[in-house]
Order: sequence, then C-alpha cells, then structure tokens
Amino acid sequence: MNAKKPISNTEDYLRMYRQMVRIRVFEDNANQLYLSAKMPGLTHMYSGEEAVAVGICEALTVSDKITSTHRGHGHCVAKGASFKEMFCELLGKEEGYCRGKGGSMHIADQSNGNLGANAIVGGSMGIATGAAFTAKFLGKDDVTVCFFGDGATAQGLMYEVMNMAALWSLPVIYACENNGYSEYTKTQEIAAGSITARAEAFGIEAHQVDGQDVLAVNELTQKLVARARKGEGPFFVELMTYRYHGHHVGDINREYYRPKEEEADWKEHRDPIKRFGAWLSKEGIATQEDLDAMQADTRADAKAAVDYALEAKYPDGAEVDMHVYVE
Amino acid sequence: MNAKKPISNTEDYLRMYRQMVRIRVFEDNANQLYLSAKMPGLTHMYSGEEAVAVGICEALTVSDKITSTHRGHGHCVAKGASFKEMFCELLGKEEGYCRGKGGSMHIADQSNGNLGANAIVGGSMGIATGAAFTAKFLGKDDVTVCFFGDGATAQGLMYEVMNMAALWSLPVIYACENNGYSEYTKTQEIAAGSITARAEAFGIEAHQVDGQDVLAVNELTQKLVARARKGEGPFFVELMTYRYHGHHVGDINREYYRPKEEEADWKEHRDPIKRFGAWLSKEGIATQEDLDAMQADTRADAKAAVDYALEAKYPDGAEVDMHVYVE
Amino acid sequence: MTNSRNITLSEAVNEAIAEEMRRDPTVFVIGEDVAEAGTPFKILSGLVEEFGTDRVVDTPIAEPGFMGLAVGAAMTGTRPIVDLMFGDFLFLVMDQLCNQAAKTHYMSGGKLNVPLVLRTNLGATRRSAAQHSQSLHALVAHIPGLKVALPSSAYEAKGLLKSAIRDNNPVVIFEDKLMYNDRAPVPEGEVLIPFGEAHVLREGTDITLVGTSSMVQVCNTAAEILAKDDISAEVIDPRTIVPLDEETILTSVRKTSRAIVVDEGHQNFGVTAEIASRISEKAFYYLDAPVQRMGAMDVPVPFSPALEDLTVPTSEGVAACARAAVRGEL
Amino acid sequence: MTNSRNITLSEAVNEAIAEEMRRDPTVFVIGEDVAEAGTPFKILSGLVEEFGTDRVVDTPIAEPGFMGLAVGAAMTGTRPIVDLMFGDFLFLVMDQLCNQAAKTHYMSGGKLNVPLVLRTNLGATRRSAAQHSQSLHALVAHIPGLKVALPSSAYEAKGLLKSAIRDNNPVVIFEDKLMYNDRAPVPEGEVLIPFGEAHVLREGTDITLVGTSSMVQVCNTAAEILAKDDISAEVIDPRTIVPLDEETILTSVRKTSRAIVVDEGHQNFGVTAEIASRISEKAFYYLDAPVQRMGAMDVPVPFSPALEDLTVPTSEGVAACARAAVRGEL
Ligand SMILES: Cc1ncc(C[n+]2csc(CCOP(=O)(O)OP(=O)(O)O)c2C)c(N)n1
Ligand SMILES: Cc1ncc(C[n+]2csc(CCOP(=O)(O)OP(=O)(O)O)c2C)c(N)n1
Ligand SMILES: [Mg+2]
Ligand SMILES: [Mg+2]
Repeated sequence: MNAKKPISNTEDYLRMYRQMVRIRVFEDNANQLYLSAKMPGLTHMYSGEEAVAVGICEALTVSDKITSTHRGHGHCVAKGASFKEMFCELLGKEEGYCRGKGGSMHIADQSNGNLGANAIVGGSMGIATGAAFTAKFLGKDDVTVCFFGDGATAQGLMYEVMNMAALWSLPVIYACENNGYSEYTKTQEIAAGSITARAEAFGIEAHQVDGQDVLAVNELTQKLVARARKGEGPFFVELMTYRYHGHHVGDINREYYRPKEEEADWKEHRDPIKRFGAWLSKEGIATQEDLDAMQADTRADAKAAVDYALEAKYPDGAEVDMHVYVE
Repeated sequence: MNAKKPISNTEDYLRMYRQMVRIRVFEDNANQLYLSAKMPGLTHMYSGEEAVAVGICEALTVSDKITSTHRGHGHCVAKGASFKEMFCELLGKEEGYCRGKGGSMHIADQSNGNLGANAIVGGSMGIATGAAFTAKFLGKDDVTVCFFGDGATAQGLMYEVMNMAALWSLPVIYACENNGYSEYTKTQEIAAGSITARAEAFGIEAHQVDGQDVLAVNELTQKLVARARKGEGPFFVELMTYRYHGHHVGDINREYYRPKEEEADWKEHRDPIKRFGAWLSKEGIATQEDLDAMQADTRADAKAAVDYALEAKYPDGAEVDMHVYVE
Repeated sequence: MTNSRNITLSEAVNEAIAEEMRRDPTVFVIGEDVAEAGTPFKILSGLVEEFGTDRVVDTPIAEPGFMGLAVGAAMTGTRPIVDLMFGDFLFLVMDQLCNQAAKTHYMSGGKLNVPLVLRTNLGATRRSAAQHSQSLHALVAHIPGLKVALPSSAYEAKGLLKSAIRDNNPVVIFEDKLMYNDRAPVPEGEVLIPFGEAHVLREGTDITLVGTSSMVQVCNTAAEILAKDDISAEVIDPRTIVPLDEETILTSVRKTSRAIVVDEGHQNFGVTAEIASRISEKAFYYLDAPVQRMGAMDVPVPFSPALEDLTVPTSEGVAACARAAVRGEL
Repeated sequence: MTNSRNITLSEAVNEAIAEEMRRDPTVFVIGEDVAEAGTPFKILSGLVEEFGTDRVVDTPIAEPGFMGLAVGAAMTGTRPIVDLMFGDFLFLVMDQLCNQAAKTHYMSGGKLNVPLVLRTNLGATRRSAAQHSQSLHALVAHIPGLKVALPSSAYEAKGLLKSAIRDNNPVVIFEDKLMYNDRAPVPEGEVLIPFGEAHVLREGTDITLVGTSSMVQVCNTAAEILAKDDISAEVIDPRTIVPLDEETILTSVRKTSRAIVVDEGHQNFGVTAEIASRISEKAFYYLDAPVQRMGAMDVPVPFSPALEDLTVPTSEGVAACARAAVRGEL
C-alpha cells in the first residue's frame, strides 16, 4: 500500500475500514434480498469498489456534494447515510430516504450532500457541475465529486460540462470508476484512445490511481479537494477498480463476457478490504480481532436494519401524487 | 504559399481558383438579396473561408459525401452545385435543390454527395459518421467530410461519434472551420484546452492547417482522403480561417465583439482568393487578365441565376404536405 | 401463410429481424450490448452468431451518437435498426430523431430518405422507477415525419416490425417490456401488418374500448368482465398511432355510441387526448356519453410497488368506467 | 400597482428578469450569447452591464451541458434562468429537462427541489425553416413535474416570467418570436400572474375561442371579424397549460355551447387535443357542435414563404370555422 505521508490518524484509518466493510455488508444483504425475492426490481452491487467511494468521501466534508450512479449504494454509505433509511428505500418503504419513491437507482441523501443516484448513465454530470457552479456563485467553499463509470465516458454530456468546468475553474472532481466493464462489454471495446487524455485535452489536470488502495485514493483526493477549494479545479481522476458481482444482481452467468479466473484474481489479490486490513494489522493500528469484531458489528447492524425495513410500512396510496410539484 | 509537391495540374489550379471565386460571388449576391429585402429570412455568409471548402472538396470525388452547416453555401458550391438551383432554394422557389422547402440552412445536393446543411450546430456530426459507416458497411470506398465550426466543438455529440469512428476506423474526416468566433463570442472564451488534442485523446490523428491557403488545405486533404479510403481513418483537421461578414447577414454592427482592424487585416493580408491569384500569376499559370475574366464570367453567371430565381415560381400550395413521408 | 406457433413477443422480434436481415443485406442492428449479450432483455440472442458483428453492432453508451450515426447511414443506403434499451432514453436522442431523421425527407424536397427503425419499449410496473418506466410514444407521435407503431402481442410485434424495416421512413416502434415473455400464435415467415390498419379484437355493441400496446389486453379483459354484466364491448387496437386508422375507430363508435380510450402514457397531453378528441369531433352526433380517457397518472413513475401499481389503468378500472358510461352515469 | 407604459414583449422579459435579479441574488441567467450580445434577439441587452458576467453567464454551444448544469445549480441553492435560443433546441435538452429536472423532486420523496426557469420560444412564419420554427410546448406539457407558461403579450410575458422565477419547480416558458417587438401596456414593478388562471380577453355568448400564445391574437381578431356577422365569440387565453385552468374554459363553453381550440403547435397529438378532449368530456351535455381543433399543419415547417404561411391557423380560418359551428354546419 502507498501511504508514504499518512495524513489521517488512527481514528480516520479505522473509520475508513469500517466504511468499506459497511458497504460490503450492505451489498451482501441487498443481494440476499434480491435472491430471496424480497426486493422489488433489480439493483447493482458496488462490492469490490469500496476503496473508491470511501477513499474519496473520507476526503470530503458533510456539506461537500456528490452525485452518484445506478451503482450507487457505495457512494451513499460512504457519504454518511444510515442503513435503516437505505434498506427502507430499497424496499420501497415510507421511511426510505426518498419515501420509497426513488428506490436503489435514485437513492439520495441530501442531508449528507448526496444529490442522488441516477439511472441515466452520465446523467448526473451536469448536476455535479452545477453544484460546483453554485459553490462558486454563492462563494461557498464546497467541492463536488461526480462519480461515474468508464461506460459513461461515452456520453457527450461529459465533454460539454468539462469544457464549462474548465473555462470557469469550477470546484468539481470528475471521478471515473473504471471497473473494466459497462454492462457486458469490456471498456477497451467501447473507449477509444485514453480516458485521462480526454480530460487533459480540455485543460483539466487528470490522474489515474489504483482504486483498490483506499489510502492512495484518499491521499490524492485530499490534495485535489484542497486545491479545488482554492479555485484550482476542476480535476479528473480515473480509478482502476473492479465489480465483483454481475452488472446487476440478476447477471449470474457472466462467463461469456468475463472469465471466472479474472474475478477470482481480483477478489484474491486486490480486494480493497483485505488489503487495507492487512496493512492496518501490519502497522499495528488494529488487530485481526478488532477488525473481525467490526465486521461482526456491522453485520448485526445491517441485519437489524433489514429486519426493520422488511416490517416497515409502505407509503400510503395517497402519496402517489404528492411531490410532483413543490407546493 | 505551400506547394512543394503540386499534385494538381494547371487545370486543377484554375478550377480551384474559379470555385473560390464562385463562392465569393455567390455570397455577394446572396448578401445583396438580403439587403434589398428580396430574400426571405436570414443567411450566413461563407466569404473569407473559401479555401477551406474548395481545398477540401477538390480532394473528393462526386460520390464522396459531405455534411454542411448553417454557413453552408461554400460547401455546396465547392461540392459541385450550380447557381440556379441554389439561388432558387434561397428564395424558396420550386426549382431550388429542395423545392424551396429547405432554404439556405438546409440546402442539400445529393446528386453531388452533399447531404445537406444543418441548422443545429453540430447536428450533422452523426450523419457524417453514419455516411462513413455506410461506406465501410457496403464496402464502398467513399470518404465523408464533416464540416463544422469551432463553436460546434462544444456539442457532446462530436465526442460520441468520434469515439465510434475511432473504434471502427471509419472513413470520415472531421473538418473544424475555426473562424475564431461562434456568433458573437470569441473561440477562446468557449473552448477550453486544445481542439486538436480533443480528437487525439480518442486516438484520432489531428492536424492544424492554414485555412486561407487553398493548396495547403488541398494537399493535406488529398493525403488524408487517400489514407481514409485505405481504412486508416478517421482524421481530424482544424482549419484556421475567418468570416468576413457578420455571423449572419443582419449582423452589421460588430465592433462590440470584434474590431474593424482585425477584419481589415484578414481581408488585406490573408484573403484566400487574392493569395492564390497572386501565386497563380507568379507561377505563370494565369495572368491577372485571365483571373479577372474568370471573375467577370462568374459574376455574369451569378447575375443570370439570380435573375432567373427572382422570376421563378414558388412551389404550389399543394406541395405543403408532400414529402412529409416517402410514399 | 405458413404454420403458426406460440412464441414469445421477444422471439417474435428476434424472428422479424432475422428474416429481414436475411432478405436484405443493407439491414443492420446497432445499439448497446446487442451482439454477444443479445440485449439485457436477451431479445436479440443468436443474431450476432448468424450475421456477425458487422451487422449486429455493439456501441458505446452514446445514444445521441449512434442515433445520429444511424440517420446518416440510412440516408446513404442502409437500413439501420436502432436498439434503444429503454424508452426513457428517447429524451437523449430527440434531436437526432426529431430535428434530423423526421425532417430530412421534407427539408430536402423529397430527395433524401431516412429508412430507419428505432426499436424501444414502454411500460411501468417493473419496479424500475422514474427513469426506466416511461411510455413516451405520445412525444414522437407529435412530430411529423415519424411513424409510430405499438405492438400489442407477439403477432403484432413481428408483423409491425417487419413492415417498419421495409418502410422508407423513420419508424419508432415501442415494445411493452412486460410482454416480452408473453406468447401468442405467430406464423412462421412472412407476416406484414400494414401501418394504419386497426385491429378489432372483439366486436360489441354497447361501448368501444380503444386500447394501445399494453392496454389492449387490459381492454380485452375489461370486455370479458363487462360481458358478465351483459355489456357488450368492442375492443380496438390501432396498432399504429401514426398513421392512425381513424375510420375503424369512428365506425365502431358510431355503432356503440360510447368510447373509452386507454393508453399507458401519461394522460395529460398524451395519446388518449388525440384519439378521444377525434372521436368527440367526428362521431359527435352519435355519442350518448362523453368519451372517457384513461392514461397513466400524471406523476413520475414511483419505485415503491405500493405506489407504482396505482399509476397504470387496470381492467377493473376500465370496466367500472364502461359500466358508468353505459348506465348513463357520466 | 404603478403606472403602465406600452413596452415591447422583449422589454417586458428584460424588465422581469432585471427586477427578479435585483430582488433575489440567487437568480442568474445562463445561455449562449446572453451577456454582451444580449441574445441574438437582443432581449437581454443591458443585464450584463448591471449584474456582471457572474450572473449573466455566456456558455459554449452546449445545450445539454448548460441545461444539466442549471439543474444541479438549482438543486443546491440558486435559481437559474436558462436561455434556450430557439424552442427547436428543446430536443437537445430533453433528457436533462424531463428525466432530471422534472423528476428530481418526486424521486427524492420531496427532499430536493429544482427551481429553474427555461426560457425559450415558439412560432413559425419567420422564414427560418424546419429547425428554427417549431412550437414544441405540447412535448414538455406531457411530462409531469414541469410547468408550462405561454405568454400572449408583453403583459403576460412579464407577469408569468416573474411568477416562474419565484416558482420552486422547473418551469418552461415559451415566448412567441414574432411578438418580441409587439407593444402592450405593462405596469412598472410588481406584476405577478398566478399560474393556472386563464384570462378571458373578450366575453361572448355564441362560441368560445381558446387560443394560446401567438394564437390569442388570432382568436381575438377572429372574434372581431365574427362580431361583424353578429356572432359573439368569447376569447380565452389559458396563459399556462400546466397547470391548466379548466374551470374558466368549461364555464365559458357551458355558456356558449361551442368551442374552437387554436394553438400553433402541430395539431396531431398536440395541445389542441388535450384542451378539446377535456371540453368534450366535461361540457359534453352543453355542446351544440363538435369542438374544433386548429393546430399547425402536421408537416415540418417549410422554408418557402409560399408554403410556410399555409401551415399556421389564421383569423380568417378561425372565423370561418366559428361561423360553420354557429350555423350548425359541423
Ligand atoms: C443513458 C443510458 N444508457 C444506457 C443505460 C443502461 N445501462 C445501465 S448501467 C450501464 C453500464 C454503465 O457502465 P459504467 O458507466 O462503466 O458503470 P458500471 O455499471 O460499470 O459501474 C448501461 C449501459 C442507462 N441506464 N442509461
Ligand atoms: C444547437 C444549436 N445551438 C445554437 C444555435 C444558434 N447558432 C447558430 S450558428 C451559431 C454559432 C456557430 O459557431 P461555429 O460553430 O463556430 O460556426 P460559424 O458560425 O463560426 O461558422 C449558433 C450558436 C444553433 N443553430 N444550434
Ligand atoms: Mg464500468
Ligand atoms: Mg466559428
């Protein structure tokens, strides 16, 4: 792991670890809900990519903003959301973050600065850039991080808003989660040239970083966030990562587009939680038992939240035409 | 002038010269029609940019395709259109290329491979890429040139189709006519970074060329067209040029966005027709009298076409709901 | 015509495309994950094996881009079938579809054609929330130059799609996502349903139920419910809304003197308004009750099953409305 | 209220924006050539001098991009006024407008708001051809979550725009390009026209003419023509079509028992269908003649003046239709 200049202290490290575990555990439960036919619709698992969301969000304050994607549970947890409201949302219950109206693909948590997941690939790039515009316009020092996948780099909107962000030095960080695939297609089949060069062509400083190394991600993000706050933005970061599950929970047989060995290799050798856990032990920051206890705690939390959400009530039918317009 | 390896012979040179003159004369007449309130609507003059359209189109065959823009008369003439049908179109007459239904902003001449002007900035980028797709798909060796302005580089569509053209090695040349302005705004205020780098980031070979030097434009295009025919495309060319008139014929007072001196300087020192005429004389290819005669001829042609078009009949009212659907 | 078999709507679409691709080498399919994956709905499975990646073309996630590319390809001698994974993504391709494809033939004075098919879908109640559940066919129906087909079963899916592929105009065809696995008898080989010919599914004398796409079965079931009350409902599926077979609808309403128009798009400024207002105008003197409209609720589609199911018209709702009409309660 | 002066629609828009920008520092304008150029129509001249380039923001030619940016800005505490140079460019921003802005409040269960105004225009007969002449308000009216305002004079332009800017929802406001230089009496200072309140321009007893935007004056002139024939026409301008003041329209039709709905959008699946079908349904028992619809022809707008002028409803056409209705000839 790359931690030459640890900016964080022990508490920060442990929180990062815990947040990664929370994402993994959240997804395991969500997947289970799907497999046991208790969840309406489909959902997209973030497992394997935890170091990206956590490394980045740990460099942000509560009032900093993020925009998220269809694969958004990780961002939501990392930005501070709690299990109960998240599971309620996934199950379409009234106590969900969006009163059950959004579901997995639209989960938002504006109290923590999460402006929402988005079911249009690339659809939130304008929103993120606009949030950064607001910060500059109102003279706040908030930074916005725009999460999106490698597949979203094919959407023209990205180039339109990067151009404006660059012209106007907006405090936005474009965070491209390159997990090697968009749906059932390898990134190299749908992305010509170089992703970082595309940002650079607009005069935007671009970085590539190992998305499985939470400290590397966090360190880079801290620097860029600080600079963005000073008006040196925008920035672009390509985070090399991997999703463990299928494109969505129903994508079970995937050998036709990616080999099992590849999946096994990432899980075995590049798992962000294992790697960070090993580093924490090695540095004497936490023992394996501490970490195991944290995992057990988190699993218990998740179970309680799931149980709660399963029992929670659906929104009343009368809500169906509420919130179409603000009063 | 740059003509180290003249690929063309005397006849080619003279045709290029004549074509540039034809564009200039066409535009002078169109402007006059506007100023004398004989033309419906507005139009955008190509004057000053003649070497771009002519240098490129002279490197194409009749079956090669082009897509054009709101500033499209130059492309249309250069690709082989005749005055009569063009003026008829500008005046909304039945004998126009589009039976008066398209007008200046939609003039098309499919018999010469001009797939049409477009009133949506950047709107034809998909069409051009699709025409190149057809060539590859049907195993033809046609090349397509997509003309567009510097302003159009802000449209996301460009990046979407460049990505596909690069992935699939399509025989398309993206020709960016950088005339320094989009409407009333300087290019540097609306384009961050580098325009050619944006193409290069998609793995597309990009060139910048003096758009006032018809031989330089033609030589480069000939090479790229030949390579595109062999499957080495796509390519991107940024042509540095200047429009003499306002954004449109009604844009008369423009000092607030560009100084008169700048206009005078381009007309004086970088006029493509003057420069090429001087080179033709110097090389002994044509005397000044030859050139003057050509100009006079062309003016007479244009006058005849304008007179014809002014008298020509409007489409019958019954045509209004024809051509909505192909039978 | 050859044997009919019961096949799914998804198989019908696949078969229509395969047949047309065999018949005409200029036909190709383009879209996201259409090749090896055969689309996320697996509708196109097998096509790439038969026709290769040159004719079943996987694209980047760039809807405006590949839509625009298809327009240019269509203008120059090919017949693209564009696969738009969700109808909701229409909003991304509107410029290329409505400003370019729809207008090219007209703007060129009839010289250029854009023979392309845009295949996409509609339909809620899949728990896919507001951006993956819309039924947006009213929007494209408003734009002259486009044709709009709404297959209501596997049979129509095959017959309309084959006609669409041979049409020289841009055609948008909306499949109902919830019907992909529904079976119906479909002939092998040639099935061409002409555009602008409505289908009378069921004859009746008391009321006309005009349903589109997913709502055809809803109307049919409503008619069965009504039959138990001795109310005889005629059920009409326009099959294409542009062109619209006004005559079949009007003839029916002139006979029944009552009508309900049911469609899964939002009600406000939607398809039901067009059809209902044509009936009200042109069968005015025959009407015994005001023409009723039942569209989807005018709300973004909610995720929660408890809410989503309230947004779409149901057979019971249609039957109740019909009863009220027949009893003179409206 | 203060003095009224005769000002142009363009001046009214400018004044509305300036007043609201003075009142609320979170309001800003964004679009192409809005600053020094004050837009190609010169509508916004002077604003950049007063408010600076931070609040009157020139963008690159990237409609989806700046529309998306405005959505995010609106979600986080500002009130953008997006300037879309031609209504035809709506097709480019549909995803950001209809999938994002319109649905955010609902999808977030009421937690996020998108208080933005999209100012654009409609109207043909400027010889601008098919991609610069469309009247596309029906499309956005179909999407729940959006409000749609159609000012018909300088007065409405000011009053509706000021209300739009203060509204906490995304509002699309369409100005008639041909009316920018038309003058009307407009009060200085505060003019707020509430949404969903139709304006009865002229009372009458024989027939109701419902006109929107550019068609309000067409209807008014038609009413004058009709008056000479002793036909008394009531003229109603809904002013906003979402929300729609159904009651005022229905009350009128229940009195006159006849109606014509006139709108400059394409007729097919357009605004006239919605309003006519509501009248036909809800005033059914009062109607003496079928409700008539007059929209623009269902053709792309042709360039040639000889053709373009045929595509838009005229006062004479409306009057002739009204005469036929009143004489029982329909
Ligand atoms: C505009 C749009 N096109 C297509 C889709 C369907 N879709 C959902 S996720 C996805 C792949 C996205 O890939 P990527 O951006 O790499 O994100 P990942 O799923 O790998 O996290 C696609 C094509 C969509 N939701 N929106
Ligand atoms: C999508 C779209 N946005 C805006 C316009 C209005 N418009 C017409 S030409 C133009 C400027 C184009 O600049 P550029 O591409 O540099 O071409 P130039 O006029 O300089 O040749 C603009 C903004 C348009 N026609 N289409
Ligand atoms: Mg990916
Ligand atoms: Mg330019």
